[in-house]
Amino acid sequence: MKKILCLLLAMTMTFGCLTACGSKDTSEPATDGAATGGDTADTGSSETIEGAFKLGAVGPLTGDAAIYGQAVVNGAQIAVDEINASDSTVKFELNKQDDEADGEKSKNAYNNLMDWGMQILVGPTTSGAATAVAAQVYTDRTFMITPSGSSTDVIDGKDNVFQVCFTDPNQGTGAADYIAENMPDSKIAIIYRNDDAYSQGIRDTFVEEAEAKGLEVVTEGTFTADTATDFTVQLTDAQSKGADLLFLPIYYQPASIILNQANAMGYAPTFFGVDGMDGILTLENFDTSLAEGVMLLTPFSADATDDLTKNFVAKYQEAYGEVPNQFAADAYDAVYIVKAAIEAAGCTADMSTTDICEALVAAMPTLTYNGLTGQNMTWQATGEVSKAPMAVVIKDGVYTLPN
Amino acid sequence: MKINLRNKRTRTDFLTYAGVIIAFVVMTILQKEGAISRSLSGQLVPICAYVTMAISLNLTVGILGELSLGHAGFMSVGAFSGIIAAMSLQSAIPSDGVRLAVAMVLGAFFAAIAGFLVGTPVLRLRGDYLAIVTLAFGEIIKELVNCLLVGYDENGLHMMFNLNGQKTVADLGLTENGIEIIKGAQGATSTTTISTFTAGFILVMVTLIVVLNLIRSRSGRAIMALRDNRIAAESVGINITKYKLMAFVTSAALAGASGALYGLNMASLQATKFNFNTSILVLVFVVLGGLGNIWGSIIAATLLTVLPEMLRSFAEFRMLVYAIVLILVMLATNNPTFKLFFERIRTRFFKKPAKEVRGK
Amino acid sequence: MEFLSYLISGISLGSVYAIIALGYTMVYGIAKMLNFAHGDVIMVGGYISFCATTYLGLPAVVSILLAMAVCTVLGIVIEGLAYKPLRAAPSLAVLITAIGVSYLLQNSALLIWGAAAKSYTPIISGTLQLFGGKLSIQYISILTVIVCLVIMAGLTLFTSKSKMGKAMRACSEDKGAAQLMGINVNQTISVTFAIGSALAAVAGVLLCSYSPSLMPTTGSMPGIKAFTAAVFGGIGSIPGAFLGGILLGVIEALAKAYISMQLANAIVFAVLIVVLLVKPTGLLGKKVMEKV
Amino acid sequence: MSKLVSVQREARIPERDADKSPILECIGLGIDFGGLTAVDDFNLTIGRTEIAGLIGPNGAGKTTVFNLLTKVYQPTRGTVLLGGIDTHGMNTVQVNQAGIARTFQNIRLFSSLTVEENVKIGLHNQLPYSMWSGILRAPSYWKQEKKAHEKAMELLSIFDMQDLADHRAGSLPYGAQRRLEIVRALATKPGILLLDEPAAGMNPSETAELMDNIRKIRDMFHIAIMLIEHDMSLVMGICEGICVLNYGKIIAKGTPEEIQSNPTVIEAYLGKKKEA
Repeated sequence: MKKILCLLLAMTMTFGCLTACGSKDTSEPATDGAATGGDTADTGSSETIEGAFKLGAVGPLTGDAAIYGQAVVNGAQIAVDEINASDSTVKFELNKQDDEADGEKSKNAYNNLMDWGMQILVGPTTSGAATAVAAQVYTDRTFMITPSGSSTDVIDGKDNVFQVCFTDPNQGTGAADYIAENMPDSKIAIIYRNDDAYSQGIRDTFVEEAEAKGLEVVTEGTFTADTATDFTVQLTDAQSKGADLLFLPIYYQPASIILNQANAMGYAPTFFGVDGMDGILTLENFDTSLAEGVMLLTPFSADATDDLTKNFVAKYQEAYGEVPNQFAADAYDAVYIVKAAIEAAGCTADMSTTDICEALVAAMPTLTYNGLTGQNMTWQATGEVSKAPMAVVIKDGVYTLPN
Repeated sequence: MKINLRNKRTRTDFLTYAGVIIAFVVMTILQKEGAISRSLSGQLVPICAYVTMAISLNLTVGILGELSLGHAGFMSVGAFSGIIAAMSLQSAIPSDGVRLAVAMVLGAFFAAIAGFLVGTPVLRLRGDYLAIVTLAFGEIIKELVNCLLVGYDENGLHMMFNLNGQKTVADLGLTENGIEIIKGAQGATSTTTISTFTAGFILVMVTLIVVLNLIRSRSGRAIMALRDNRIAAESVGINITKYKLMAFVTSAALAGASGALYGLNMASLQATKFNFNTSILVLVFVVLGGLGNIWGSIIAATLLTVLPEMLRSFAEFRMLVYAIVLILVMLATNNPTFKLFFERIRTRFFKKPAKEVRGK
Repeated sequence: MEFLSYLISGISLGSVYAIIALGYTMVYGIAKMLNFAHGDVIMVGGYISFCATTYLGLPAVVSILLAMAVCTVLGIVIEGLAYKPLRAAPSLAVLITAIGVSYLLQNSALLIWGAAAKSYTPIISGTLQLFGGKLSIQYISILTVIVCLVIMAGLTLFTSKSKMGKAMRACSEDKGAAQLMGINVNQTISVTFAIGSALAAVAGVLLCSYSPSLMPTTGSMPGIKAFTAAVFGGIGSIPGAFLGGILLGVIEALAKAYISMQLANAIVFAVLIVVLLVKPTGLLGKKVMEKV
Repeated sequence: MSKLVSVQREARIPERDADKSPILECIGLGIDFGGLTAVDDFNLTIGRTEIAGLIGPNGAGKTTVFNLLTKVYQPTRGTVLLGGIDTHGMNTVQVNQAGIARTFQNIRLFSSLTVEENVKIGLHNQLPYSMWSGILRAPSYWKQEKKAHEKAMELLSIFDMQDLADHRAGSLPYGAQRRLEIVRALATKPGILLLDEPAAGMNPSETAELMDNIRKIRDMFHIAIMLIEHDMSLVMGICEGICVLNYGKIIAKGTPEEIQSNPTVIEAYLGKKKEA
């Protein structure tokens, strides 16, 4: 009994203490965008709008994968703020929840949002978590659109789950096709993360397609979250096998280490990444000369000169002090896609979650959407997006179209 | 067989059972009435799984007195073997409940085998060295499951070990009706979720019966004797290895059953879920609940599973608050000054000085 | 020649493990606690050095000194607030508190520096080319090994010659007896933490120079690996930590190169288990006999 | 071989069993720790119901002898016969089952368990029900546990400790802890009981009571008792044979009277103590 008493007392104490700290923090001007972004957003105007759709966003805001989750909720927040400030009849109220990129926590976050009265889910961010939630969403009949849950498992057999990003196989074949077309004689080495669904998924289809196209894969190197600090063995292996193209179906954070260590070894193949590589140029203090000549397939480029991208990047930088990556763009698009679907289906905010879901599911395949991450995006009834992947090459620290 | 409630231990056991049953009945009624939030009702099965984990780890850490930092490894073995069993028996056993039971038994069985394989050599080590080896074991299990490809079709179970990363599920050669159960790093992503709160409750009760009855039997006494004084235990003829192994394997088996329950509650599950952090999480339940204190484990596991959810209003400060709560609770329960402080509050408000047999 | 390259990779990585393990083993030897927050102090050291060079434009050496100073203070504060009150508590309570401190540091870093990874500029870059470029050794690896050896020699000298070092050894043998001999045990343990944390800062800088990416969770996995290395070499033993770290790195690199990259970590841990079964107190650990 | 087993003494206690063969025989027992010889050439024979004393200055190797007999240390050389059976290759558990029980110099109780549980752990090997019977609470569990309870109470009654049965062993006063250790050792049904300084920390009246109890135990259970003790009044009072150890070697053996008058012993040990 005594222990429980202590526990409760300690809890009360901390709660009191932290609420005090928390309120002090918010009253001060934000010094670090990323840190206080959530707070300022919470007190933003989006909460009190009458007749707004209740939108939930889920992603890892803490832990290893916080980079991606924070980008997603920030991107969604910008879209929501924009929409609410516009004269659109569709308004949103956004609630952002942390899932630590964990299936169990993600389901908790989803249930928490359902308690809040969420009508549409934008999320979860990571494939594993998205798959876990998707099954629940399917039985509950809630409309779900994941910005970045790219595994086919997320949408498989679930008619009310849609993706904004490419599916993993799509990226794998896309990359192999591109290489086959433009650099057919390359000796390819692959380094991928084999405890990550995203990375492994792309690698599997890449290898399959590469074989079909007659590409030569000379070696493959793998790593896990636990061995992601040192790539010299994989690089030495690739170098000694004479690989001149290094395919990296991984996220930009480990990729930046690979670029650094390859550079230190004096190994300079062509690096070829997929959408996870996007963001490498925005990495704080990253020596962009290391990324010179890196090619990647990405649906989004923060350096694009169209108005939509420029506007988004400017707003994001102002609010969060960082250049947005593809995750933020996907989430931004996701909110606008939801808006477009709502308008197409003629939903109103007083409809029930399941009614909205059925209406949106019917409306999605009829949509054509132009956004940050692609032109003329359309959806199949399965939930898969069809958009053209864009290959870019990094030159002088910016994305340019390859010649 | 009359229950002697005057015996303090029997009374505690009885109250533990009663508490769990009452909690189950109350939650079930509330759930039927729709009086509890989705957030809480969604956590009921994980809570049952964690409670089982905490009780079973308490058997190793609290009762046997050996620090284990790899308990999640056994949960992993149980979870994935349970998933394989449940998925491949879908047509053979149409009833979800029976299939879940079979999956949990198999999960327990395979985890017990893992426990035996690990325990036999490892239990010869002591203290922190044993702890690091259990940690190592947990990591090894994680990596092995990451390389596992399993599918099922009418020709039976297909299993493959992806040692060099070159193989995919396609290499399993499944027929068209085949189901991909575990896809290496992608994990189990097409699991049909069949776990229920009732099943979780039954598992917790079975765990309680196994652990409490074990503790109150000659085997349990032998295990506690090892913890209190290994040399004296040997001198009165207690076979150290046998009883260490008994506790360790039982603990692993229960963790396996808990893993099967947990795994069959998740549509998507990756081996990385059962990493060092999960082992530590369960260890925190055990230490906070009190070493050797079974009902303490139950309450700590429940509270600490719900706590992060209750902290959602703190947004990104959530895990920071969790960390601070954890430290403060450890200080509050273990520091003499704090203890005295709480004792005083207690005597002031409850006017009843603490009655405890104090050792020297 | 490839084998040599792999071996060099292994030694380079191993030296990073070794330098972290030195801090671990020192704190364990004296305070007899597994300080799971050690890895996160490393992360803090990395961030401080990063901020000093990137935002304040300070030279690398100054940034290291600054990181050491901040980490030393941090170490003393953590020890004083979280561990000292638990001196008499069971070791598991201290372990859990250390884990709490680890979460606290990680999440504070997340709030202060944000979730996005930061790219660390190595304190020295470049490669030593041998055999006409067939074999290359990064200067940072050479530096790490040298720093490691210097620290090891320094610590050995310190614990055997200086008054404080002798006090530390006394505390590690028997705290009660040390107290009776007039040694201020609390102060000695605080000093140990201070030294351990300063070492963590150095380790942070070297880790980030070797693997130049900084995130709030940067320290946790190397921390666990280094802990493994410390146990491997015999926890509490200073040369053991060095040996354990290097061996761990070499085994990891060779396992990756010749057995399976997938299972490199599993192989490292399997070797650890085998070593402990053969030598239950690690390679250079002291065998303690229980008095009956 | 020494004549510590004084077969003649048997006659003094006529109610003893007729088996005159020795319970314990040590032949050339010795152990080295590294280069250091802790015990060497230890020869000793103890009769079925004899009370024997092992004395010597601090550090003479007395406890080491006990540790050798109970296989806490495996002897480097020599043989220990227990009831005529060679204990070579046995471990602590096996020699206990073969009939040696002991207490410890620094008390080693299962201090978080109750007094009754401590005794029941001593009875462990006499309760033949399996783990599963225990978990499922099969009839054998109830039957055996009832028996264990009765037996434990009976054993505790030797020292009048029945009332303490539900107390935590660690919370008992020092003397009671020592007595509990003896009860626990007796519970394993030994043929010979080794007591390591049973009177340490006891006052004279407690010591006197202990002497009575040791005799009582011998007579009740018909076992041999070997004890290490510094309290000479106790040793001389109850031991029928005494063995004196110094620097790991036996320097004298014999009856209390012989030991008291042995010049070597007086010189090495007793001479100084006797004045006190």
